[in-house]
Amino acid sequence: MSQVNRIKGGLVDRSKSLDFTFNGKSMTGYAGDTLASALLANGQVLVGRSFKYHRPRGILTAGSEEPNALVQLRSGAAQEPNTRATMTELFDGLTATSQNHRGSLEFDLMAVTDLASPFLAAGFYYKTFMWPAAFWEKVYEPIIRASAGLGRLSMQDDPDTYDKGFLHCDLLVIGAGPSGLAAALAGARSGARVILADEDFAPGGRLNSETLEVDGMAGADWAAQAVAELAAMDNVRLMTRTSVYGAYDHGVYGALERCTDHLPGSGGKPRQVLWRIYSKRAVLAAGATERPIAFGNNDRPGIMMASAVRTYVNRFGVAPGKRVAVLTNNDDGWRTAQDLAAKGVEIAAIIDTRDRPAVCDVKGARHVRGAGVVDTAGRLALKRITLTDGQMIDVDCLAVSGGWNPTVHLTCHQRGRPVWNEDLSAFVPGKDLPQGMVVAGAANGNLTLAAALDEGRKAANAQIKDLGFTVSRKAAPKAEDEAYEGAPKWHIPSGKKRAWVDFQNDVTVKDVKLSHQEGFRSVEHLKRYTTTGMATDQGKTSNIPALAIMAECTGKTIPETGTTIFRPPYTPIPIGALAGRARGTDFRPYRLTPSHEWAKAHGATFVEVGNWLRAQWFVKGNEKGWRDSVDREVLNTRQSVGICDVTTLGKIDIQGKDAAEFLNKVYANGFAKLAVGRVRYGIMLREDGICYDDGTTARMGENHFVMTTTTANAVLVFRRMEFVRQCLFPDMDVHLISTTDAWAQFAVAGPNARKLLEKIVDADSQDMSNEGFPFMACGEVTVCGGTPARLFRISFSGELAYEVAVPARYGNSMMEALMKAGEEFGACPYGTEALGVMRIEKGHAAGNELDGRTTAHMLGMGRMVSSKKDCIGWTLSQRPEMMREDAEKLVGFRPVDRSQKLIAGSHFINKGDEATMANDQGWMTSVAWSPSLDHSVGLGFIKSGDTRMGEIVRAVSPVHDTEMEVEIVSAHFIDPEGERLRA
Amino acid sequence: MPDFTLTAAPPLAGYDRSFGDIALKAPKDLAIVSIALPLGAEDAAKAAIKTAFGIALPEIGMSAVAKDKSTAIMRLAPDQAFVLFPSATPDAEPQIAAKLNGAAYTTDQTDGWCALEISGAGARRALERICPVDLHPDAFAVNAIARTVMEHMGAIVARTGEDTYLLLSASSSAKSFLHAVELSAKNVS
Amino acid sequence: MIIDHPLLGPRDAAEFIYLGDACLIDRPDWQAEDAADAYHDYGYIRDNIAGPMQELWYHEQGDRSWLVVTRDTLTHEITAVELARDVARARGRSK
Amino acid sequence: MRYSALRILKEGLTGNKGWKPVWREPEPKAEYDVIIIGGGGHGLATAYYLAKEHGITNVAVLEKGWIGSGNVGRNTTIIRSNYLLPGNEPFYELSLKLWEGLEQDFNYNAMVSQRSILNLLHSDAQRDAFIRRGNAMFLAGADAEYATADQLRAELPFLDFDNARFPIKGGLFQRRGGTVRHDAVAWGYARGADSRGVDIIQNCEVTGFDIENGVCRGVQTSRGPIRAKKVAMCVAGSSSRVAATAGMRLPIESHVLQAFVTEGLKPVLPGVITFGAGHFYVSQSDKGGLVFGGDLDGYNSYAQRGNLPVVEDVAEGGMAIMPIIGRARLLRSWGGVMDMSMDGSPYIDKTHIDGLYFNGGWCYGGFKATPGSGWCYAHLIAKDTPHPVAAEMRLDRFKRGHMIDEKGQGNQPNLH
Repeated sequence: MSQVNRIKGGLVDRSKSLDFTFNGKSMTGYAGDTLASALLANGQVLVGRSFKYHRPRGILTAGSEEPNALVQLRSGAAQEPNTRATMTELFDGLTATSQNHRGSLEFDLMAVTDLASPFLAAGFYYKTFMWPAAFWEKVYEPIIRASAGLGRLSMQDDPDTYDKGFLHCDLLVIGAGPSGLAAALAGARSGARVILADEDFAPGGRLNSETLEVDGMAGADWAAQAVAELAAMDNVRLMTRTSVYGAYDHGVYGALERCTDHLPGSGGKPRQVLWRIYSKRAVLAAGATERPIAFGNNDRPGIMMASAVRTYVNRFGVAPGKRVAVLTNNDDGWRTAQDLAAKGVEIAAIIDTRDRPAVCDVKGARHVRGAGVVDTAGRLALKRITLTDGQMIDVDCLAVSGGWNPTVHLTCHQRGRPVWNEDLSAFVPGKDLPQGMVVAGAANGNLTLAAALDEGRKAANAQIKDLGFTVSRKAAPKAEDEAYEGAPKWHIPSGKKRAWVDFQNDVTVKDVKLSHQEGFRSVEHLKRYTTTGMATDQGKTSNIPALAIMAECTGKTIPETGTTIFRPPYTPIPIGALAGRARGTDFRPYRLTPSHEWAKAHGATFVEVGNWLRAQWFVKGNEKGWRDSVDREVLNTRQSVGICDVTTLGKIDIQGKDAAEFLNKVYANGFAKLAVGRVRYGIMLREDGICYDDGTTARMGENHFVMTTTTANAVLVFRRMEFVRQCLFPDMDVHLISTTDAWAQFAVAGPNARKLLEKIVDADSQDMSNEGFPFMACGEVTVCGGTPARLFRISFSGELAYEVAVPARYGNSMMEALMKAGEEFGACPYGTEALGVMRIEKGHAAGNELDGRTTAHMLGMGRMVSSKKDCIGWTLSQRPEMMREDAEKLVGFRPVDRSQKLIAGSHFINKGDEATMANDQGWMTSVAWSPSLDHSVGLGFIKSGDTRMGEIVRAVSPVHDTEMEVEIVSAHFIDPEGERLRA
Repeated sequence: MPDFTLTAAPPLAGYDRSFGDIALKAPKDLAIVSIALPLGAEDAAKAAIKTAFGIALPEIGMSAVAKDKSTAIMRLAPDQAFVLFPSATPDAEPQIAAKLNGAAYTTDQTDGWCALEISGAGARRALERICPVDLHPDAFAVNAIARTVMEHMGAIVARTGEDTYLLLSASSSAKSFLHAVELSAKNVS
Repeated sequence: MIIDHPLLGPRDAAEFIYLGDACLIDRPDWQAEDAADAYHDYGYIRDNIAGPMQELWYHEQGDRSWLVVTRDTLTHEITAVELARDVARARGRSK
Repeated sequence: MRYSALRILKEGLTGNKGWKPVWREPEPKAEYDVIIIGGGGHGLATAYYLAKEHGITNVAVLEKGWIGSGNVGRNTTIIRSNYLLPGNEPFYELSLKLWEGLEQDFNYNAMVSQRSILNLLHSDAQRDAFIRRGNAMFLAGADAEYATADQLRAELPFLDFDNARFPIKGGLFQRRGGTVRHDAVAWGYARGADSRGVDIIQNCEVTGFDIENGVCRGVQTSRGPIRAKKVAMCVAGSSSRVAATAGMRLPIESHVLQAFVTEGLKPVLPGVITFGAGHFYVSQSDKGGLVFGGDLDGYNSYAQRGNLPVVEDVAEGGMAIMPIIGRARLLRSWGGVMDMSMDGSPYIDKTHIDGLYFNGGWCYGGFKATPGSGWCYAHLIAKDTPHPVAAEMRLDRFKRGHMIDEKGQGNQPNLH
């Protein structure tokens, strides 16, 4: 197809032809075209189908407010649904397809819904589809869902990458139309750091679409000159293809820069960048949006906004029709007629709803005063219009101007309410603007060029003056103030014909009236009941007309009827862009243990523990399943020695004259009297008396402690201790710093642990005998010939065990050294799984037990909570229901039939009771196969558990449809007297 | 001669790459020791710092660099500063403790951090992608520092030259941090 | 949101962790007669002010200061930012 | 007026002229048996069940703005009863059962769609906790189904199974969970209550309580005083502000929760899916938009709008589990003010003032509770004893030390 509608002029580059396809048809356009202008140039008037009635639709606008011309852009994984043709910059090889039809675009089978429209009025679905009840999910809903929706996701992973960034400026100017350019020039000339952002690829706004002059030159030329001046200044960042989509608190704006959407491919660079712009001040110069007028069958392809028609003619050199009529309620519509006539397009008629003389002469055009359009004809494209008096005019394009709405969206993002301006018949920004924002130009209701230029400059000057900059004295650009006058006309009574208010969601004047009739009269009820304004254009063209029609129904004024406000984003933003780089394995950073490389080389399977990757087990030889490896690691450790990287436990260095007293506050049990060179186990309560963490703290010196926390709570404990230090006891001399990553720490456990470490720890640095370094001792030592290290004699496994820490840079090497030293004992590395098995065998509580609801009383540690000192959580831990005799207590469980495997998450039910919530006795927290005992062992909480040793109860797991009998036993399955760890 | 010897393997050791006008490099043997000022004895601690390093403890958000450039002190919080200096041996903390002679609390932080120097005309353009702090020369002078968060990782950024920045982040996530900085450099070059 | 840190200047609130009403500084005396009631109110009852509220923020990705921020819960406008340590001392907290 | 397909046919053929207002617009009377403050989902449901189940019809629902303008009109429409604790699970299961029969009960299609809800899990500890929860659901008469990663891969192949930072290791389904057209719930209850004689009074703000000798006798409103034998607060989001006018301080903080919807898309998701290692949950509306949300903004606020970091956090969670949605565009975001209670569970209770009742603290889970809350609150108001399934939702539970803390986060509301 040739470019049948291409006319001369415009800002496109005719030397660069671009090939593209629409629904498989090959077409050609020029650099500087949008997909919409190129489609129009090629005579493609029909571009899509509406949401509900599948009505044929054409291009309505030339901007981001477009409700109709939504296409599937590109193909394969890069397919992008609901893409506005009006905002899509044409590139060579572009492919687009229309959406939301079954069969071809021209013969959409779903268009039968249009015939049934009398039965599909607003809210019809609330009144039916209820019988039989089971049919909703199975029958009605699938049909509704398949016909609803618009475009289609590819269902493949998004092939592109996205990035984010942070920008800072003194002045953010949103919109590079006349007022925005004037504002940016003023700001930039004063020396302020300015960001100028515009969603279009060509800055200039309406200047590119109009024939008005600035400073004696064509508006577009003046814009290009202004842009050139700005681009040359290093205090200015000019951002085209950038939509400022949200105004957030304290001058933070969200902006989306489309970096490669105008190119055939992204070339490995981020497709889009999501910017957070931190502005001291902002000028909103977002312009205005023309609004339609509702009349009979006003949705046919070929019926367009008058300003858009002007844009296509002036900017793109495309005539949307051969014979055009204009329907307007204001002076601006006449400009369309004038501009088209100047380009040689035939103007059949200018229908002004106002009964007034012609605004200007338009060659050959008939002026119809005080009239309107009541019907249109043409199945897939406009052929004819019918006027109020019944006369019919053959046209292929109708340009409609219902006046202008200032683009106030960003002024509402912090729930600011626009106010009604009677002169403009439009909402203009109210007083409650986001902090630091002023509005200029058309966005502020100043719809004429000279006023916009002037206000842009003044607004910027006022803003930067406030920031302490000296305002540039350069004069304002000069332009004529064109006439603008209008009289509101929201809809033209059109008998029984449907008149569209919301084009995409198929909401008509009748639907608004029905909404009123059924009591949905608040503007919010109107929106929700009819779905007006809920489409992808967020009501940019439909909200105000709908509100006006509701006002007519209620007999109230528009502001009395309500105000609609807008929420972010201004235009839709891809989820991929909002996520930025955070996807796949880059979702969150990885923390690696110091011996990660060693583990990788020695058969480790890794597991995510928070952000850490830890070795879960090490496969050796022909081990088939993880259980083989874990059983071996446990037995090897219990029989000889095992080594585990425990670096992930939080480590906090605590120093100060009041450090001991501080620990007394944060731990439930006493620490003040802990001797230097000794370690103590402690439990921490939240202020509400619940246990939230446990660990050991070593006293390295009089004023120096080293605390360990659980891996999961390291950050939280630090934060809470800082709270205690700064907010509760601000005069304590105590200082905290994390050393989690600084030290590589290894547990060396098992009967041969001492022998192994004697080979590692330098003999002259520590007496390693049981007397010289007993259970719960700690000290600074050196290892491997002088490397500084810390040694703790603590045990999680229940074995004779140590933890040895070296500076993290030596961690990998230390693992090698420990393994080498342990070779003669058959030392093995063990992972988190064996660690877990051994702690369950030993009856130590861990994360599954400390789930944020556990009291010390439940853990059997009630007596550890000292009542002799003020510690966080003591008072509230004493509340009656937390001290109940029959509270769930932590005990051990083993299956009566030893061959059975316990299930974590089972609930306990007394024998003979029904398995109901009322009979629930408790739950199994952790289970493991104990290779030491050769049967399954479990820990769990059960009511009065400490007094029920030996009792048999049922462990039920209806999720698995199973239950088994279990015996309540001590939680200490291994070495209950603790002889091994003191050996 | 001991039976076993340990070799140091800091996470980014030897890293050195360029992306267009951006150079990334992991500094060698950078030791870091934190200093905490004892409550009520801050003045004595400050005096001891002055004596020990020949430079005064800077204001929060700034670093002070010794005349011979060997030592820098970053003031991170009212009662906390980092001393950065070259040292290959794992005795950074005792070195500093000895100099301060008990006037402040010291903790070795060398192994807790990974360091990456980013420099070149495009350095700031790359950091714009991950660093929320305003690094414009008017807002972030040479020797300014800020502790912040980049791509979910805590980080310290210090402006050490006209277009040179030293970045510090946790050593356990060094690889992810490097990936974040590298990707920023790639994306803007 | 931007919190104008008294020592560091304006920083994105994303660097901070929020705790809640600054009344959490006023931890009751554990040995007082009415300690049980006082701790109940301290732990669980909130004014939940609709308007300017003093609240605790922790600069976790920064200098680790706890701050008392006066912020309007209706508009999010911030009118004062102080070091919590100073506020705590002013409210009589010590060791 | 009874709604039916036949009626639609009739009206369609006669220009839809016969449809009547869904509720009347009465002037307030001088006195009622019961005043319900708050015309949200819970308040309207309470009025409906007071009338229908207890025969108490001399009831007024006073609404400051338009009915359904609170959180019933701004949520992510999910229904489920997958709770853990005895204080919660039986209540939510009652609520889910009420959802199942709701549309036939009030003759309004609220599009209750039991499309299932799936909670993904990513660690062994999470699996243990989910099994415990699933079993608790069974003990309370609800349904739960554990699915392995392989089963999930077969059912939901578009999830990221191969390149995830936190691999999907399984999930817990509640097949009876799903979504409901949220606004329609308010309208359906309003219609049902109105038709039974309840006065629904919009644009009527309660400004104070008439409390005489410790007994509540009525309220002051923007449309004058109204007397009542019983006054029931039901204003989640504004609870502290309204209760303050009765001199009460509550265990509640107000926080903002944002929610998001994309442009309309052809069917993508079968049911509700929740990420277990980040903040993201999503479903698809009948109109085709992906409706999703995540965590609270995190600070006290009454502002009904959110900030950027949470938007990004939620999108990150989405891309982490389903990178097919990268090119779906976020169309609209909104923020609701949540009554965040101190343990994450709600309150349905009498107050220390005779004749004054309290319902609130629903955190971000109030929508699914709407029928159950109305049912139990009506029971409490009518009989002055708590309904058995809501017996633990008391205001004094913190004094006693009997918290209902599903998340185990303690007395910090923004963590629940």
